[in-house]
Amino acid sequence: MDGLTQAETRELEQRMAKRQVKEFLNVFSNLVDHCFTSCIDDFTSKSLSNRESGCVTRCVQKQMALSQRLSERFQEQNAAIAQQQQGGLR
Amino acid sequence: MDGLTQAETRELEQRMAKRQVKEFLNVFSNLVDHCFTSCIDDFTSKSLSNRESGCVTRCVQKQMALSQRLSERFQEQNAAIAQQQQGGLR
Amino acid sequence: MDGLTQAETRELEQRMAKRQVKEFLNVFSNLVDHCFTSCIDDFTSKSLSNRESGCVTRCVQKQMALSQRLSERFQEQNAAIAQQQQGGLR
Amino acid sequence: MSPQPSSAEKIAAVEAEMRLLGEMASRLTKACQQKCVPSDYREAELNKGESVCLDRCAAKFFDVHMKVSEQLQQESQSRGGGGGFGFGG
Amino acid sequence: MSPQPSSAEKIAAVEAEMRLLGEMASRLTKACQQKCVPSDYREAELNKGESVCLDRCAAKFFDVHMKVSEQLQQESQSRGGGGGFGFGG
Amino acid sequence: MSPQPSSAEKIAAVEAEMRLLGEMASRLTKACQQKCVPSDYREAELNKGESVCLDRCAAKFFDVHMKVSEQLQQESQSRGGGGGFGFGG
Repeated sequence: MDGLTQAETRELEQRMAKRQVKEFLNVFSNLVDHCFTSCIDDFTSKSLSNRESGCVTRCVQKQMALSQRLSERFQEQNAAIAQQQQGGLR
Repeated sequence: MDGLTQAETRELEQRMAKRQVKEFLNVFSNLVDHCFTSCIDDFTSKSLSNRESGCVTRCVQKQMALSQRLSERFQEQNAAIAQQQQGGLR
Repeated sequence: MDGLTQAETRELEQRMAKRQVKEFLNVFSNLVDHCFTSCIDDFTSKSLSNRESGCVTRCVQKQMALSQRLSERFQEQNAAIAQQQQGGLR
Repeated sequence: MSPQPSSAEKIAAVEAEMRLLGEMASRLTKACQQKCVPSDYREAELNKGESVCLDRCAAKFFDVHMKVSEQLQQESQSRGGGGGFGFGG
Repeated sequence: MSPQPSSAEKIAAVEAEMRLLGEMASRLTKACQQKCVPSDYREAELNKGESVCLDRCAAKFFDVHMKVSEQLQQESQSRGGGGGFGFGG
Repeated sequence: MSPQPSSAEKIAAVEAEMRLLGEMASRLTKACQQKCVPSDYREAELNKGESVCLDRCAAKFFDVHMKVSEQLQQESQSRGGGGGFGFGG
């Protein structure tokens, strides 16, 4: 951002890339946990039933739509707050 | 603590200060999550109702009193245990 | 693992040891939280009742058996997946 | 020596900012998913009601975030510094 | 300079792998304990039913893990990169 | 070279200690808040019953912490080292 040299900008980009990987893995883990907990309830067999399998597929799709939507709201609000005030608790 | 040089003590103090910021942000996040989950239940409007707003205020106050009280108990117990035994699982 | 020098292997082993300590402390904390939440429900006294104390003991034993069993399944599955495919999301 | 933040400090600050935003986004997601979307997953799409609920939920989450932040600042001012949280150091 | 990963990179990669596996194990434990073992702790041993439930639960957890992973890869290919997650950057 | 811990090690140890205490405090708070304080927040103050409950809850949390710690140490001794936790490394 402001006042960084080229080398610093490159360094920052690398860190950001790592952070994005971490964040993605987090989102992925939460998705697995949430869809597993929500969809899996039958332990009479060790393989996924059609019902469970379908539920997981829909869960992932719906969660992605949800993340997408909340992410848009998040960015809007964030931009609005950044404009409105500087400082304070972020 | 024991056996640190002045420079080391300064380094340690800086780290502690960073740790306190982190800890504070954690407490803050938990407070937001808990009071949001406990108080917000009406999604017919996008702004906080008076009831919700009052609930959040009381929630923050009560949680601070609770943290304060548990923190005192924590420090007492910790001191007692530190005296009573050295080593073992901390 | 493959292609590490002796010095690197030693460095890696030290890191692994640290990681194991961290992991153990995590398991320990989760155990305390889970057994506390599951077993403690009487706040008419400040010391553990016999019932609570027995429950905690059984909780720890059962959780260790559970961890042991899931750990075996985890390693089996992991080995199977590692063989079956390389790459993809880990 | 200089009053300017070093490169390392500037980068650390941007990184910390990103991490905070990422964590907040993930807490927002968790909170609003729980409030607005039933966990039986009979449909793969968000329906109209869920979508509207999520938008309002996000707005309220931000409001609560601001409100708690202001309240803590007032408390910490009226107590003069340190604040009521004994934990953490 | 060289296309070879440095020692530091190799060590970091193994460490990251260990951390991921450790986290996955802990999430598996949490999920399956909740599904298979009642929290009243009247017995100290896993009974037969609980043991079988845990084995199946672990298998299903892995299946869901793989399934979600594949689904995300498909989605991210069909959208061409970045993916639908706006968070975390 | 020397058997003395280096400055870096001493500082890291104190830091780790602080982190552990901070995490324990936060887990204690979470556990006892759940046990003792209803989440409807009709009052801003802790009442007498809640306060007494929190004090007892804190004492019991410490007791459980010690008890679990002792039990794990016994188990790990009777098994000779490594312990029953296969996870994490």
